[in-house]
Amino acid sequence: MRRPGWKRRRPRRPAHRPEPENDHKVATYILLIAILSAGALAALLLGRRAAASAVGALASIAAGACGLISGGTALAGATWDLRLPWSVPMGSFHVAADPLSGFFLCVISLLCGLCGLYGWRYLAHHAGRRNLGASWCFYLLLFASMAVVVTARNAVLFLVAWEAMSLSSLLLVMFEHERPEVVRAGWTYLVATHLGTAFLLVMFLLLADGGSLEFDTLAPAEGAGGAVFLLAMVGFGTKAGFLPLHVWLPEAHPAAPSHVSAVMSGVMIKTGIYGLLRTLLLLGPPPAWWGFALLGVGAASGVFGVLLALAQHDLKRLLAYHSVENIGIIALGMGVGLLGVSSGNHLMAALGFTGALLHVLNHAVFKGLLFLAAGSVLHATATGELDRLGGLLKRMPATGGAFLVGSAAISGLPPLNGFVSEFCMYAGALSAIAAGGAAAWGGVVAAGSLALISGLALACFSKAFGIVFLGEPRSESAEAAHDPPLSMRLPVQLLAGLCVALGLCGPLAAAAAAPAVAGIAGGRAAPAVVELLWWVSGAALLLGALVAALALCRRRLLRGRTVGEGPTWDCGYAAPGARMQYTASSYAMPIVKMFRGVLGTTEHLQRPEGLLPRSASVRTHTGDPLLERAYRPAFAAVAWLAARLRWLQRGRNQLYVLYIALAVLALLVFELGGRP
Amino acid sequence: MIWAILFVPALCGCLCPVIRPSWPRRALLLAAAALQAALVGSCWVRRPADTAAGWLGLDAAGLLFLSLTTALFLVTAVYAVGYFRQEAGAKRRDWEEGFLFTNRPEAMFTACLLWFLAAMSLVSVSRHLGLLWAAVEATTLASAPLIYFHRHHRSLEAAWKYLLICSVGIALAMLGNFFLAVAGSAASEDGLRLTLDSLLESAAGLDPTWFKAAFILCLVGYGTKMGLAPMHTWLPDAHSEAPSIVSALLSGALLNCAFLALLRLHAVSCAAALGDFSGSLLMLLGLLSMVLAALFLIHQSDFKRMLAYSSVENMGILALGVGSGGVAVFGSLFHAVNHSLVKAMLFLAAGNILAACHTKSSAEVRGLLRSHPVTAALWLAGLLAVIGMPPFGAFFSELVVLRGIVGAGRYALAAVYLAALGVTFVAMARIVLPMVFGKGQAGDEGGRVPIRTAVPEPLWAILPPLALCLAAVAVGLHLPAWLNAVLQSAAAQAGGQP
Amino acid sequence: MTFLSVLHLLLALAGAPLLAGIIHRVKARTAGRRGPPLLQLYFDLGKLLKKGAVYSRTTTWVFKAGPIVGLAAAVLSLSLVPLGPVPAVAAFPGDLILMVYLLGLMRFVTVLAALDTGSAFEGLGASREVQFSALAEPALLLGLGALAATARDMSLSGIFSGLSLPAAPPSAAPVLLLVSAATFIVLLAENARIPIDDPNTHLELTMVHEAMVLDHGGVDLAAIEYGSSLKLWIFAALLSGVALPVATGSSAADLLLHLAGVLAVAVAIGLVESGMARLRLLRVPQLLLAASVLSLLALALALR
Amino acid sequence: MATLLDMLVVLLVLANFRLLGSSRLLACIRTVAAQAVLLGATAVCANWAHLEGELVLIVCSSVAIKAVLLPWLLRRAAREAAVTREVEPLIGFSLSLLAGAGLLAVCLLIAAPLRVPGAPSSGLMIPASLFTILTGLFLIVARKKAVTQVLGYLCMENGIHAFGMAFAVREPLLVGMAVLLDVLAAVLVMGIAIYHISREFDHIDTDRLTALKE
Repeated sequence: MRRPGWKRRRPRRPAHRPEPENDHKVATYILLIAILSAGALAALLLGRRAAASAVGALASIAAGACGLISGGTALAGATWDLRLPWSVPMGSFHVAADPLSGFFLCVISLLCGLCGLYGWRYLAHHAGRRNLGASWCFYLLLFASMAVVVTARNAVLFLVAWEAMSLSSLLLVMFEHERPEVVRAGWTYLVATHLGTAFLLVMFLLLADGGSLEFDTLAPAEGAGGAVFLLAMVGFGTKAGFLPLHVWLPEAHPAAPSHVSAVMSGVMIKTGIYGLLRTLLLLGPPPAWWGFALLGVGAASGVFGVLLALAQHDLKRLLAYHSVENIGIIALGMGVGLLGVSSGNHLMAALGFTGALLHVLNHAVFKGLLFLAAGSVLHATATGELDRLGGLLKRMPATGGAFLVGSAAISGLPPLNGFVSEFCMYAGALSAIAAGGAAAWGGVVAAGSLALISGLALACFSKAFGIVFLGEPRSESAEAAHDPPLSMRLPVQLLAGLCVALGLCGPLAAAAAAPAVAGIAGGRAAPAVVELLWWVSGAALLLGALVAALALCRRRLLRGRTVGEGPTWDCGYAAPGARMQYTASSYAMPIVKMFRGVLGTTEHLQRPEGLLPRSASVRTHTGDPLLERAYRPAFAAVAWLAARLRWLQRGRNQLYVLYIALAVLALLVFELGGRP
Repeated sequence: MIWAILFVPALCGCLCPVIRPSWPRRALLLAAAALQAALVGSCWVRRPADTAAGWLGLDAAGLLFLSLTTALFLVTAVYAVGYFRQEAGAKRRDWEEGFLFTNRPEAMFTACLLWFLAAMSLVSVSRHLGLLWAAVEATTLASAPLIYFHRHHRSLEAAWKYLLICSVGIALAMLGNFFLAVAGSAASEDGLRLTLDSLLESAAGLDPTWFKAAFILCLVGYGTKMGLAPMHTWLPDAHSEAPSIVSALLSGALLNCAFLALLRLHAVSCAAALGDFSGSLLMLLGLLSMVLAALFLIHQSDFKRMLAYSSVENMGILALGVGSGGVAVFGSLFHAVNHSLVKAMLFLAAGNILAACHTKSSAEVRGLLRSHPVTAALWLAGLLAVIGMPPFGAFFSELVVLRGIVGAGRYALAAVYLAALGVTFVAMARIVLPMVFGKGQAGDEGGRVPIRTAVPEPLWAILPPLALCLAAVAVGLHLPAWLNAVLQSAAAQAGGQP
Repeated sequence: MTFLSVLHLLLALAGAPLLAGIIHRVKARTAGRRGPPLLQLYFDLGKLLKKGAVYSRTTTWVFKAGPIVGLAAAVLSLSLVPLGPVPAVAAFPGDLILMVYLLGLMRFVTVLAALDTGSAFEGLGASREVQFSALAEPALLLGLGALAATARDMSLSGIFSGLSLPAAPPSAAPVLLLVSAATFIVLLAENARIPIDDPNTHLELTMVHEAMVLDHGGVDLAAIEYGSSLKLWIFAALLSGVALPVATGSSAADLLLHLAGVLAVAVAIGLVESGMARLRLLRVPQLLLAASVLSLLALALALR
Repeated sequence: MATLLDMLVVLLVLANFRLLGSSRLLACIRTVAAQAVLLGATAVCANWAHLEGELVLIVCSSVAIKAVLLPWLLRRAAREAAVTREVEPLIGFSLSLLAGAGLLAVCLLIAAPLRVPGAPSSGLMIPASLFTILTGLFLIVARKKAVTQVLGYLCMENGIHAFGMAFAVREPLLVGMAVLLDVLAAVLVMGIAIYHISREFDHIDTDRLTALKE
């Protein structure tokens, strides 16, 4: 059967398509890069002064605007192509934007701009004590390198930008480097990302197949497609945080300053998704097993990520694990899409990839929002420990309201944006099930795991929001919390607004993303998708109307009646106090207990004893099972081996000369021995 | 021109011992280095013709390594002047064991430095294998006293091991030369001359058996000097005990000289259609070096020894690249450039750290970023450069080598190569990151407070490594055409295709 | 969308509280008591709507918003539910997902409202609620998926009309059986019925759903009660559609038939409640997992 | 002439065995000197047919250096360092002799395929020189004292030159001279090193030189 959407295998020589009209379209992109590099330099020179913060923030906002324009035009179909001379081995500075690049460029610019604004005041109290300039320089470099990554059209350029991205984000994570756990996190991150890149090197070399490393000419050798796909899964999956490779993510994201966590979690890990999509474009028609592989990885990451998130007690760590979950969801969408492509089911393909791309955008929005809000909480209370917070909604209404929106959105509830993308994936899965055949099982996996994930995510975020923002404060610092200044409130509220807007205007977003999807899934089923989403947004609007109407009724009914205030009804208990509230740990306990086998949660329980028990406590801890059960032992094994070998270097000269003698004898005998 | 390149450092070296006051001597050192640099620079403009009946000449590879050597020497000379000022004075206390020791007389040290330079220059300009051999041995003899600059038992031990092991190895190389002569005696009735030109033209007539034996002997011999496993054993001791400038020169320049010798022989064997044989041997030793070095890096507690093992690993990359042929040869030559720049810079930075923290154990150095920002930044940059992160050149060279390997379809080899690189990188990051970051306070994880002198980081200690760092970045960001041309032609000589 | 679907919606909105009355009546009868009047819940709602309100000082606007949003979500998802072959008011491919997620929204706001009071009991109830529903959701969605696979359709209305007997494929029978079992379990769990939860126990520690609404009163409580009875109707309608896959020629007859089915479901619930005791909390997840397994089995049969 | 050559070669081999077997330091030094002389003789015999000025010059200088100068230097170093007159082996003498036999076998094995095109000399020449080299290596590996290690190094050099001269590698004077100078310088530097070692450690067996290790 003819597969949708795939151009035939590219020719080895760059195709002689007429150069797209560049002039003004490239201009914004060049402006973006120029602003960023100039800003980085300026910030670096300003050093510890507070002005560095202002420069960095302004630069990132301006660049964000440029990026939105440039990406938007490319998404709208005004592609451009730019080649500059660059003399490095095998490399050329060749950037171009097609709708896919444009889409990611938009997402990146949006979030980086807003987080830049947030960071301005967020870092202010470090002025004079830390080198703000360096931090902002790396922030802008991160922005720039991401922009290059999604537009690069030469493998070497791509890899350089890729590594620059990792490096700048690493140095950003290291901002508060006196804390030992930060250094550990940085180390883990560096190791993971660097080892991941090794796979990418091999992947690109296999794709190049001895030829040039320009994307136009990349195409796998016969039969190498599967290998390339697997390498891409590992290489890009490390950055994206696919399941067995996610271990760096929950370490690094909490360690960074919050606006950086937002960028890393919101968009940087998405570059892994971009890389995967780009590779799929280069690879040509996919066999079914790629789809199933992605589905498997996605389901595992999603379920495992949300479970681990549920077991966390630290707000930012919880959010970090949710990034793993959402990456899993995106992978599910891509898997559905790939199955659709391979089984020739256009609707399924379109739904899957639209869902994946929209979720990339949506996750960027609400995860950015959540991390920034968490940053405000940290800023106000100096702790991210759930069980020391509480009652913040009264004290920081703006942040709390935004966080609520974000929580509902990330749990995929209507009428917010999270539901739109998940709905697309569900619908794709459902269409596969309705269509039957082998792909249907993919649909089953997707639907089942999505259902489980969303249920658990709901549990997790009712916990996060409920414990942090509702009830009574559990510590003095929470008691004294207050909303941050405007420049920190604004981005959060803008993002919250975006969550609602994207939820109501799902079809418009889908229509906008359609060109990007068309490259992979073919544009044929796009109208159907948009039409489907109109139903969703219609329902969302209706829901809003209903709520408004009911609220009105309630107001009407209560008018003129006594509305009193009192303590919470605690079933007759005389003196309810803040310490009697349910805590995060107790809230999550039933589910965590249920999955203890996979989570490896440890519990330190001190039972109350005697007639008048003094103190009793229960403390649970859930580390990362893979890190603790798989990676640490592996590293330890290598270290053990190395330790066994150290006697070779005993310090005895005689021994060393013996090595030389043996080497020469062995080689001589091996090469010449016996042969007459 | 070539004679000048040889004689300027040699004569200045002979002058040094007779100059009593120290300032003129230091000035002489700088002047000699600068003059040498100028001479070599002029060679880039106009390549001098071969002289002495084709015994001396400057081909692409020679020019490349000669320039590297000279550049490093110039930079280290600047560093050395400051270093001498710091090291001057009668008795010094050893930081590790606390006994008192004296340094060797500075005059002798300076002289040896210059002779060392002369010997290395001779290595890179000699186009006659016998002469090459003599020059390489000369480098050993000139550098042994350098290692024994601090007069105490550890440095003496290091010098002794260096001397003995390298001499033994080099002796084998001598035998190799004789075998080569015998192999050629069939080619031309009056025995053949060991000049490269005659070897290359009469390569076809070489007796394969004798040639193979000769190559093996030379490989082991020069490999000892180059630090290929399992003959690398002298390297960590020498590098850890020598003064940092000497370590920088040893690692950045000397190893290249030995590599150059192997390159010449590989070229001959390629001409004799034995390229596969020699290539496979080079790959074998290269891979062995990479793996061993990676494993020895894991438990490394001494940051100078760490750098030494990383040199072993990089030499492995060079051998691997040359062995696997194709584009990889270009890659490994380019990698030689990057490695020299970066490693020299790292050793100079290590010298600063040593001077600041008075310890070589990495566990006792913490939070450099707060006490010595520039050095810390250099140290970190050096780490990133040596593990092959862009924008440093090492990324590209390692990529090209990998491409050569993958292009030849040696996937298992590629896997081991990447695995070794990975382990190296993990181990080094594990050592370096805690040194740079973290609190500098005593107490927290045993960090020793870096000693703040009045001027924490004197200019002479900062500028040389900084210059090298910038050079490494520049090569990575933009490979100049002239350098590219030389690399390409040198690679072509050693049997690589572009 | 036909006149009958609107009629169904109106009937549901009007008659949902009746189901609770039926259940109570059945339980009383099996226990040999007379029991409360069938319309008891209507009386309660009326009384509650007349009352004023008392709010805890701890609570915020989230507490007040909860019941309203929940009710709105319930109404909206009710409008997506067909009654057997009688199509829903709104039907489009994938509407079942929207329906399930609207119920999820309802749960979310209820839980948040519970946590807003800062009461230990409500927190306890909320934590159990989210645990059970997290397990119930896959069971329900997979069950509906099995139906979709059998009917080869993506919208609830299409599915149910496709499954009704004359049109239904012969292979559908076992699938329907399994799915109706699963749906029934989910129904019991989602609507806080015995054996999962005991709506009218007097010991807060054993409650799940009721514990979450301890602090609500007046209009808000009315909204909650009404919302949950709508929820019950939704599941009952689904169940009657699955368990009673019959389409008589005339759609009016269908409507009546399945209305009867809905009431029958209520009776069945009453019988189950009077026949069983509450399960231990630790056993509940196993029951729900069993439901998921049933759904998966149904899927396997449907996709074979 | 050929028989004479063979005789010399055999003597060379025997000298190696003496080095392996003897326990007296001075005796070893003397043996190495004797080897150098034998070496010169071999070279002359091997190229008797076409004896050239420069060859003779190299031979003479090498004999002068290796048979007279270096032994004297070593004796002096030994005296300076107050070396005990024993060799202090790591591997016992009888065992060393056995090992020597084994090494000889290996040499014959390696030398089998190495045919010299139109070599004037005896077939024993290659294995003998290789054996001398290996003996030198063995001495370095199996003896404790720094002096004995230098001896081993010298022995190696002897072997190498034996090979070089026997096959009259027609290399101009310069190389030969350079080589000799290198050897001379090497031994000089080593002598100095030994002197320092003896001062540092008040003895020169190298098993105290093991501070630097992993």
